[in-house]
Amino acid sequence: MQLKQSTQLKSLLTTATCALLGSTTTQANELENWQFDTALMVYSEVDRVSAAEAIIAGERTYDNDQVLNLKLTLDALTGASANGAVAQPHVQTFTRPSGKGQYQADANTTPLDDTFKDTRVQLTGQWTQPLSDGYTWSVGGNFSKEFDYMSLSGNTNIAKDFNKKNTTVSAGIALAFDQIKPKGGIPDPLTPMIISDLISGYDDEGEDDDDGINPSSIASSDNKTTVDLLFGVTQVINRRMLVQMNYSFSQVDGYMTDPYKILSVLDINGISQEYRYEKRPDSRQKHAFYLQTKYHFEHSIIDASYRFMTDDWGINSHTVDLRYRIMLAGDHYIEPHLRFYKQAAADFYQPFLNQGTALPEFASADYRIGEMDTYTLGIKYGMPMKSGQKLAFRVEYYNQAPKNAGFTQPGVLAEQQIYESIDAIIAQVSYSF
Amino acid sequence: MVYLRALFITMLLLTTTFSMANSLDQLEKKLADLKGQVVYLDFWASWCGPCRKSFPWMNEIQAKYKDQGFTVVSINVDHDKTLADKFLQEMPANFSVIYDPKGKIAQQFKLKGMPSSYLIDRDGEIVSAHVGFIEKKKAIYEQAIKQLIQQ
Amino acid sequence: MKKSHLLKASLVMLSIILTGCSSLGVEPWERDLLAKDEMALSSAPLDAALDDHIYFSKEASSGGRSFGGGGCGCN
Amino acid sequence: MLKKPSRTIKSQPRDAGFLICFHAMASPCEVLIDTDDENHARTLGAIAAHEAWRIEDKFSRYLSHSVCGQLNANAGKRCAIDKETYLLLKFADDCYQMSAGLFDITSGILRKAWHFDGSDNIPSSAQISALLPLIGWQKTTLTETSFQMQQGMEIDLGGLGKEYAVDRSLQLINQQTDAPVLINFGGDLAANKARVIQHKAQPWQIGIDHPSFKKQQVVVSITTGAVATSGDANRFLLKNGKRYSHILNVKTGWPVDNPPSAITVAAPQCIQAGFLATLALLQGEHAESFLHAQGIKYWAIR
Repeated sequence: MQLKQSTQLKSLLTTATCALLGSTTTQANELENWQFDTALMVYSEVDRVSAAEAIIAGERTYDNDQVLNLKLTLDALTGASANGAVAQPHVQTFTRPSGKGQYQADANTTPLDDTFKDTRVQLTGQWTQPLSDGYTWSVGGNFSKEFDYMSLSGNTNIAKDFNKKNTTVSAGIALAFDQIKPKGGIPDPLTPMIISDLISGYDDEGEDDDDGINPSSIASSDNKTTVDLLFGVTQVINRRMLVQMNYSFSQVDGYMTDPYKILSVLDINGISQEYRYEKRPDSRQKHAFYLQTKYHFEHSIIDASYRFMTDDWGINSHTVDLRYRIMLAGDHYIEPHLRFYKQAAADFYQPFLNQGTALPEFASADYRIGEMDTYTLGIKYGMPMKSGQKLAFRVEYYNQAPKNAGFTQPGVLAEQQIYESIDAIIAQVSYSF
Repeated sequence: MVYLRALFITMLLLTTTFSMANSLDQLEKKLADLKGQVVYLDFWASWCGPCRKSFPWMNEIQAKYKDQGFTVVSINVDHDKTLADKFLQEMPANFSVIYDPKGKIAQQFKLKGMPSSYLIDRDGEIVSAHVGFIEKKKAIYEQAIKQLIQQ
Repeated sequence: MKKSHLLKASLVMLSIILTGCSSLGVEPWERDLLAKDEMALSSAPLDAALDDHIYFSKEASSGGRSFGGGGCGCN
Repeated sequence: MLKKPSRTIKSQPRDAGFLICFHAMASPCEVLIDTDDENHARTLGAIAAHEAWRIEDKFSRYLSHSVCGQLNANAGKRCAIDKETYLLLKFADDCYQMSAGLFDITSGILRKAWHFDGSDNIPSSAQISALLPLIGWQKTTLTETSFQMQQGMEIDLGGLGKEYAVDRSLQLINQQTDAPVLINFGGDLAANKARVIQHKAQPWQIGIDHPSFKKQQVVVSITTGAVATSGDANRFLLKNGKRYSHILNVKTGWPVDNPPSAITVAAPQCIQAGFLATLALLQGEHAESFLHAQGIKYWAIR
């Protein structure tokens, strides 16, 4: 019978006593009440934008079934994105958003602005509280900050269960205030981008100056407000199936123009003469109808949703999302994912402006409000860990194919690809503990 | 042939009624055996979160008031008994469990939610019930039991 | 008094929906499958948040499921 | 069942503060609180008393409805346990491992053969070997929610319960006060900080009585930390001039040779001191050298 060595006995005894009396009892217990979900995602477009996003979310359930959710999101974005100008058979030169320095686009390529480097921090909190008679009340807030953007919002929601909790009706409202402070200021909409003839000392690739003021700037910042209303009904159909129907209305007022986006002004031969800053309306009303259902088969679950969105900018869109979770032995699962999205162009979308015609009231060549079809193909694999933690991996392929919404491409532009499709890969790891 | 078929149907009817009544019979027998005792009848399932929280407490009150003529009887309503057994491996019960996979007892009691608990006095009458298990109400639940025991 | 009519009408509508639904559903003890985490309507909220962020910054639609995306200057 | 002394709490002023007295776990218990506020002292004393009584009710093996009583009554079956019981049993498990099997809470069953009443009533080898199969912590299964031992086995947390109560009570009191406090449950004690007497920090001076035949007293001074005492006091057998200590070797079922009649050990927590004191006694005549080798502060009475 060998007794443990002296130092070992003492330290073993200390450890054992800590476990029993818990020198950090209260803290340990508090942490036990929290459930944490974390995720790390990388998004990468071929030759364009790359983004990384990390989320940590904590959920704590209190004795009376109140739930507190806190979430911290960090993301970083780098790379180049289309500035709105069309490709040309010659090299094009653009002024950087800061107004200082220039960058160029090669002949026959979609002009990309490579100044985008952004990081965002977002904090979200939500408190959910059951009230009497089947009512549940929830209130939350959100704060997000980028170097050129700030958003602040609050929401509240009330839900009531009927019919043995088989039917839930809910209504909610959210208010948001967003402020944009673009690099170089807010450019005067629809005015030409001033491109200095000076061969400046700034190099094409390098960082541009944060303090620069774009000569086209009319203000340093602008803002918008959003009011969202949401009404929903959730219905249990049977032991295996439930359905949710939502209607949401959104009213946005204020600055919705993208200060970094421009339009090419083309002559009748399709040659670009100048570039003008885009301009969007300062009000937008959106209606969205959302239907989701889940069905539990013996060893699999199907999750299907459809959304129809329409707004007074003339954008109509259809989204279909399908996930099919196949349960494997030992609580492992694989989940293929399919998503289709189709949108019509905004009324004021146009891929370029024509020289010699009157300027429209609003114009944007941002492909994101143009006509497009997209699809996503993905697969997720999830597995439990030894002591209850969960690990999951997800890989998705995203394809975006902008379409010509009926614009003829004059002269040399006929040869150019102005609706370039985007391919992206999304990879994600999630861990819950 | 006709005779055989009739026999077959009778057999079928007998077996189905027997298996359907099974869990109810078990409960009836259990409650008859416990006549004269205060019974805390609890409906639970492996998938029900608050049920998990109630188990340590039910073990505790069972131990505490056992000597004074008090028993906890639980009804498991899992469709699949193996899930209930898995739950019991993690969350052992020091009280008896009646399996009601078809929800026959649950139906009889017209449960309003899960878990549901009933207090039955020494005469076998249900005197109170509550739905859900809320940590903060433990003292209230216990008070009701204590009162009934002392009656 | 228009308002009260409207209110009445919507109440009637609601009750129709509710009675229509009352034949649907399950008993409280039959929620074994519905109680699973993976049967929650938002069973993977982080995946949904990440997806919303991507699609919000790449497409012109948002919202529907819950309060619309946003909180970023990506669109 | 033993008739319990009534559960009352008495308080009286004493040097720099108040002394609160009550009876728990078959021992006189004291809480010394250096404060001018008698109500505050009483509140703190009541916290200690209720914690001691709670632990006694929950873990005494003499009470059939206690956790121990239930586990013993249901030996052979898998029993549900709560978190606190798990933590205590886990600590007992750690003690078993650390002592290489010498410290074993299932050894109490040997009482069925040994009656340490001062007589010469030595059990036969057969009596003891009949009990040995029922001893052995390694035969039990402990999980976070359940405990199972073999039929016929028994556990006894008596060797840890009082010390645990001291630590727990001091912990609870510390959440309520900054005042210097000394807790003494039947000779197992712990203090949270030095007392201040005439603006000077002073250690607590404690005389520990050993009601052994030698009538010796150990005087211990501590500022913070705990001391616990283990000894055979009046519990021994004498036959043919040989003294049979009540310290039994679980492996053989027989008393260890020549242990000190009492050992007091100092440690940061009372439950550590209690375990070390018992473990030292189990070393028999090597008790002192064992503690010395481990670098542990102790007072031994031979």
